[in-house]
Amino acid sequence: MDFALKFLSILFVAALASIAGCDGSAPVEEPNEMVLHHVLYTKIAGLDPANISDIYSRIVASQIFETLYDYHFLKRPYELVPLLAKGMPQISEDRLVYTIIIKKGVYFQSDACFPGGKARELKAQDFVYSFKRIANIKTLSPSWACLDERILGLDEFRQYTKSCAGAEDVDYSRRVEGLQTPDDHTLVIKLTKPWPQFIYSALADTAFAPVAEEAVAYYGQDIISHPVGTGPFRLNVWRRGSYVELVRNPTFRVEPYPCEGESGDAEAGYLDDAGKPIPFADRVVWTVIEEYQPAWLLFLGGKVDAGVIPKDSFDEVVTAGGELTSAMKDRNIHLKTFSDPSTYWLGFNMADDILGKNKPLRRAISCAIDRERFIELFFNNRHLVAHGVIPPMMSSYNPEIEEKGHARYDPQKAEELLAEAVKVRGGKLPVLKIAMPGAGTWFRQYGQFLKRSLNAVGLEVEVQYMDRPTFQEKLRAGSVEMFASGASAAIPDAQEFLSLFYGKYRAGGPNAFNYSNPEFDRLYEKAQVLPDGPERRELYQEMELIVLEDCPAAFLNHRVAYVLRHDWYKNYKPHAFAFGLSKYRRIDLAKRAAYRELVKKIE
Amino acid sequence: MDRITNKKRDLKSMNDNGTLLSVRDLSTHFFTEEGVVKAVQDVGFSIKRGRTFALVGESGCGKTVTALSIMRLVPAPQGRIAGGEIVLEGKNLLELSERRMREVRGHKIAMIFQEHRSSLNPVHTVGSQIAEAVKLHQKRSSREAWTDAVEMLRNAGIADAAERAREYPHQFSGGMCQRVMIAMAVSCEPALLIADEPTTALDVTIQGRILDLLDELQRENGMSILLITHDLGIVAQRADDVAVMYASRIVESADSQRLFAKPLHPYTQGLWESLPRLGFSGRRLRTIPGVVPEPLRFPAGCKFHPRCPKGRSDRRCQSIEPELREVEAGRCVACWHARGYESTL
Amino acid sequence: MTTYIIRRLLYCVPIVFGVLLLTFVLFVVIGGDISIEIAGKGASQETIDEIREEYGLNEPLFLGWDSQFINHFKNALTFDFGRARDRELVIDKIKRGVGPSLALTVPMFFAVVVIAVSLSLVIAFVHGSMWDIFAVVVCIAGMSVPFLSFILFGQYFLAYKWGLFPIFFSSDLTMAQNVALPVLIGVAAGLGGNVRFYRTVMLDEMGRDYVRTAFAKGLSARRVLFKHVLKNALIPIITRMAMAIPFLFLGSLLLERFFGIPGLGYLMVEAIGARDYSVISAMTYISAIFFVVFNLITDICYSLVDPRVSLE
Amino acid sequence: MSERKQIIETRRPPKGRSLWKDAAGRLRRRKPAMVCLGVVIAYFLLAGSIHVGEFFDLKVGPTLWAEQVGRSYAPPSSKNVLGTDIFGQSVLRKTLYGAKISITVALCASLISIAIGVPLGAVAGYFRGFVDEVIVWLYSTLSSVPYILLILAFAVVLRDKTLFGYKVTGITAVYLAIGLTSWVGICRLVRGEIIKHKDREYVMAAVSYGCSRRRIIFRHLMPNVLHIVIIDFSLRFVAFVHAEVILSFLGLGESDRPSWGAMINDARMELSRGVWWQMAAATAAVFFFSLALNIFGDALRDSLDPKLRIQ
Repeated sequence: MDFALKFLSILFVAALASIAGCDGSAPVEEPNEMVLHHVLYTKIAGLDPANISDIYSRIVASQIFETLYDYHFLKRPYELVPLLAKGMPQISEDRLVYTIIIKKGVYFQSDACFPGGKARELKAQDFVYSFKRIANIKTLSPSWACLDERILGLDEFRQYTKSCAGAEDVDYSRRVEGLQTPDDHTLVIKLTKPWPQFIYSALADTAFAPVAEEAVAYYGQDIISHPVGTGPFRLNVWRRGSYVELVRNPTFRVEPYPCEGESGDAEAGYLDDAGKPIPFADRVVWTVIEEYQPAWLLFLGGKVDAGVIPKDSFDEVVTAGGELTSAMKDRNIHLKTFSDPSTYWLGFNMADDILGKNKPLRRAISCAIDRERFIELFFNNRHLVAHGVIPPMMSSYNPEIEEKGHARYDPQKAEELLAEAVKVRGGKLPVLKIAMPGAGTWFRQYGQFLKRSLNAVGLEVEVQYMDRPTFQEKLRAGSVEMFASGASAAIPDAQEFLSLFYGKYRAGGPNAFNYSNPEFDRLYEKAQVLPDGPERRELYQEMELIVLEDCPAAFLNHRVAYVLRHDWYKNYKPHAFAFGLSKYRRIDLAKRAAYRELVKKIE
Repeated sequence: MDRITNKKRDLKSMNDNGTLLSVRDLSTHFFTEEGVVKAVQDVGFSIKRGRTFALVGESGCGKTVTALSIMRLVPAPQGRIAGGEIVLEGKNLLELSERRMREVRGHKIAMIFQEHRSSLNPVHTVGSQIAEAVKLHQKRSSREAWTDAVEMLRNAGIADAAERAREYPHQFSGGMCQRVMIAMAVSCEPALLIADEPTTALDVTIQGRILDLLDELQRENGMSILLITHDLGIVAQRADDVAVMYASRIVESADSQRLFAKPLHPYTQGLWESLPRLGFSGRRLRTIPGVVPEPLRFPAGCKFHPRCPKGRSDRRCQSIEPELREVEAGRCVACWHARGYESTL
Repeated sequence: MTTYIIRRLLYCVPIVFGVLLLTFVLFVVIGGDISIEIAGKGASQETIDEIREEYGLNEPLFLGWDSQFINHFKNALTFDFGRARDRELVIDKIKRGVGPSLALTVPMFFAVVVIAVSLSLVIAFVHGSMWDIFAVVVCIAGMSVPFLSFILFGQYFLAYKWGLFPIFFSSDLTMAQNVALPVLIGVAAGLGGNVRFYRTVMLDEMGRDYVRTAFAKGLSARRVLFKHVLKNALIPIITRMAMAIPFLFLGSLLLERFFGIPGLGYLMVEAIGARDYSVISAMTYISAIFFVVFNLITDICYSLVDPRVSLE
Repeated sequence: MSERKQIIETRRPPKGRSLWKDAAGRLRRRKPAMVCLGVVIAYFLLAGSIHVGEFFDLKVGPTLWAEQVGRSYAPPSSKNVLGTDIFGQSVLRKTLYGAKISITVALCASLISIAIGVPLGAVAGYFRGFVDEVIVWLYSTLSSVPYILLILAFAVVLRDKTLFGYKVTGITAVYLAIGLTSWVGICRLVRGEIIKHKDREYVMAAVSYGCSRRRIIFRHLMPNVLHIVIIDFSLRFVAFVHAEVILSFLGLGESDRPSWGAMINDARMELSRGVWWQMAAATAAVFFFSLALNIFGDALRDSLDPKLRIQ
């Protein structure tokens, strides 16, 4: 008995200790400390720029790392301005050689990886190193695809790294023709062919931000959790899966808040802080909350500065007219809506025997889907119907695309087309399969919606739900018939969307449709090297029309984001492409304290 | 045992000074899914101070349930005492509160169970199990109770009692366990000791020793013993009075000498004839034909009639159950064919 | 004693071997190759090949010293599970998850045991009465409600509607606040089955001969229950507890998922969603090791509780 | 042996009356158990009739679950007794249809686990020696991995795999996973029981008149351990129904047709907008089914093997 009791009590004490031991409460917030509170809806994978592939890791990493160029915070349309560079790049006549002067007096954050822990100045060589690191096959960087066959000599470097035993064994001093540093503050990049998106896709992308070679050598594989950048904030705490905290980088240079913006910005208060040194915040905190409902409650409680509206609470927040409800207005909550550069679709595998050879069938499917109903059921009516590939916020958007009638819901026409499709097929249509990249509630309902829509016009389909890895694998192998998918642009250029239909990217590449049209490919190759302008825009629209005609996908919707913020959260202007914006944010501490007081009283 | 009586006569003997315990019309039923099992029906007997009363019968005839009824330990919720009286020293035990009854158990009446090994708690030392009762009833301190317990074990014939008191039941042999049980039972000097088949599972040599021990303790303490057994040899040797049970009723009772000399009930006669006796060598042992009826399928009339040489052909035996009647002084029987049975009415 | 433990440990070797074989067959032979997913959308074939090399997927399955089969065993025995899909060391992930998982499961476990054992004692007291029947019916009813419904209703009413508890794990709160509701739900859901089990144990013990002896001694029902029945019942209770302990480390898949507790259960759910075989395989292996060890500890506990058992 | 046990002993069937008849008689006397049996049979009939209905493509009730009967998220009313879901489908029909999925999964899983567990247990118990050691090793290995982890691991790995030319999808993966992992319990029980029985006289007798070993195992020993299998089956069935719910929640189960697990999973989003009926309907369906199974299983155990629980 006594032994048993003893055994139990030991267990019990261990239990108590384990609870006390992992008491993960956050550090106490001092009254005058300016802390930004954000929510991450998915946990972040890692903070190594070269290995960033998800958006949330990018959000956090962008506060720590800086790129040569960045989007202007306020100006619209989106415009790039120098960040680590001193002025815009000098581009040679043939648009192949970029000469970039790098700012002086930029320092890496102090870190144990530097001799004596003291920060080192940023040099042009760091950029070369970072490019080479992405090219190094042992780094397994997902960003390589972007540089593939773009920079002179870099592909040879990549070939060389294949022969190395490990990432450590790669000799980075190996000369690459296209990446040169005449001096410590000049970077010369030579392209293999003109690449108008270069400055957006590489020079302004966090994945290409300079990383200190010392840090990589020091931390090895653990570099994912030890970011050493030049940015305004540095990593303080990262509890994987639950909490990230950045603190102000004490060695950050003096950077002023922008002094000009688009019209109306001054009235909206976006220029109140013009010229003041940034960042304002002392700390930036992200709490990982993977469910919308609790995040929403945190926002209402004043624990988070800005938030998105959960689907099922939408009616409480926004009226039918798209305005905030009075309950929200009483709380001094502001609503911002902005169009996201994204398009979602039901894709067809053109390499498939049935779908690929049957245009009426594809068109019938497109006609059978009631996009407005879809948006009503799943997005509270707030997304936009996709009439084409290119989202409306892009400069190359074709305002007349709606008239092409791609997105018109017409069950009768669908049935007619189906009858035609049966003729083309030369027999009864088999049961078609739709692949869904998940099996959660959302995907199940989405799949059911598609199934119901197609059943309604007399087309038998089977929805196959699979986990994302399987989905990827099947897409790659081209073994799906239809698939639900979508894309979001990282740069304000529709080229990314169009590249998804480029014939050379078939069979395992980004072109999951396995779509191929010589005319399209010709135009694509032509547009690829053109700088932005009316000529390219026209080409884009022409290509879009070809795609709509061939119908390798039924385009469904473009996302529109509804973001709420509290009154105290200043300088909050949504941006579709830039991520490193925490440095501009400011908190009106008095207002926040007052709100929190108020909430306490209400509850 | 002087009287086994039916209802009317029993009222007279209420104040008999020599009687320690009298049981009247005791019925104990078990309510099972299949129906009501009448394990004990209208059983009555009384036990005199300082004497040994034996309850004899085949397995399943209701002996143990009778004993448990006296202790009021019939397993609830199925088992219930359906009626009757159990009077100990003038108090009806069935009317006592549970709390008062606890004072009777172990203190006034103690019981030794048939399964001596499993009846001891395997996770407590034997000493502590004995001391527990002493502490409770004699209001002793723990230490005194322990000393008493050791003393009791020694009296019960266990060598090295002081050491062995610290051991667990599984370290004892069967006979030893029974000694422990006896020590536990007599530790509070009960007025009545119920011994339920105290020797059944033991070797013959040990059987005798255990029974001698009981005799010895009876002489010392002057307690009465209710001996429950199916072993007629033991009854003949040790019991003063005997009652024979068959299918939940008492069919015959008398003091042991008279009963053994001339059994009246055919069942008793059958039992007697199946018993090997000295001096009668060469005679073939007889057995009773048939089996004990199932409690749920008791035959109508006399329950023994299917096995009875007389009853098998007698209409009355098949239809009307004979009650227990005193056919001569201190001698009761329940059989239509017993001499003098019908004249008692 | 020592020889017994050594013998038992040797006995564990084939089991550990079996578990490793099982994880190998499941995750390497049948599960196959997830390099394409690691490489990400639209990755080139050469990147995929490189990943296959890094994760050792291009080695032969069985033949040779460097085969995946040998490596699987080598790595498991040295507790080197490599890196998960997100490049974090699997072992780090597991270490990180153990704390929150235990913070959830240990209070839950003890609350269930304490409440269930006490309740079953009370029921043993009133055994056979209407109360007993009522309790059994409630227990069976409790067992019949799906665990998911317990969680959903609990989270919806207690946390969302009435605001008594935090809805979701938050770093701002203490661990005790965070796990309060999940523990409550876990206890409510687990009580039915446990009370029923312990009631059977108690009643089994109550039906034994020594209990009758104890009653015959004149002991009160309370004393019989606590002194005699409970100590004997402790043997099956301890068995059940010891069997449950290795699972405590795993946390609770559903509770952790719903309340965002960053424990091993959550890790498991994530790994399933991402087909992260290295994590699932490591968890399977580690939990099996725990199980085997606790089996041994259970046997030793027996000898402490039950004087009849000796370890020779 | 105490008197009480004697009483129970005497209730045991006399020779000539079979164990099964006796158990059935005992069961029939238990009113609640019979009610529960009725409920269980009703569920099975429902599931069976849906199978039949789908096979013959009959358009009745649950097979028409996909039909739109009202607006999105209509609360329960006289027209739609249990309200509608996001697509305006009848929740009642979906709930009824869910019985098919649950019972199919539980039944297939049970059959698989019995098909593996019983022969292995019998062989191990009868032959002992090396065969026994291998089988014991096999199930010790499986049982040393936490059950839920094992099921999940199997379900994840088997999903979307082609095994022996057969493609494992949706619920097939679920019942394969459950079946392949849960034979351990029944195997252990059967083995123990066979070991107990194999030295009994009737087996000796069979051996003495030259029965083959197969005949001894299957004709002589199996009938005597069959009740154990039945009891185990009835109690395990409940666990399988609950396992299906959890696997569906984790996205490893049936996703294209309504199942109780999927319905409960959907409900977590809907609850916050006040849509409780889908959740309540699915919960109630699982609740009544497993309540009936539990009570009936208990009664079955008591009547088939009263020794298992003496009170």
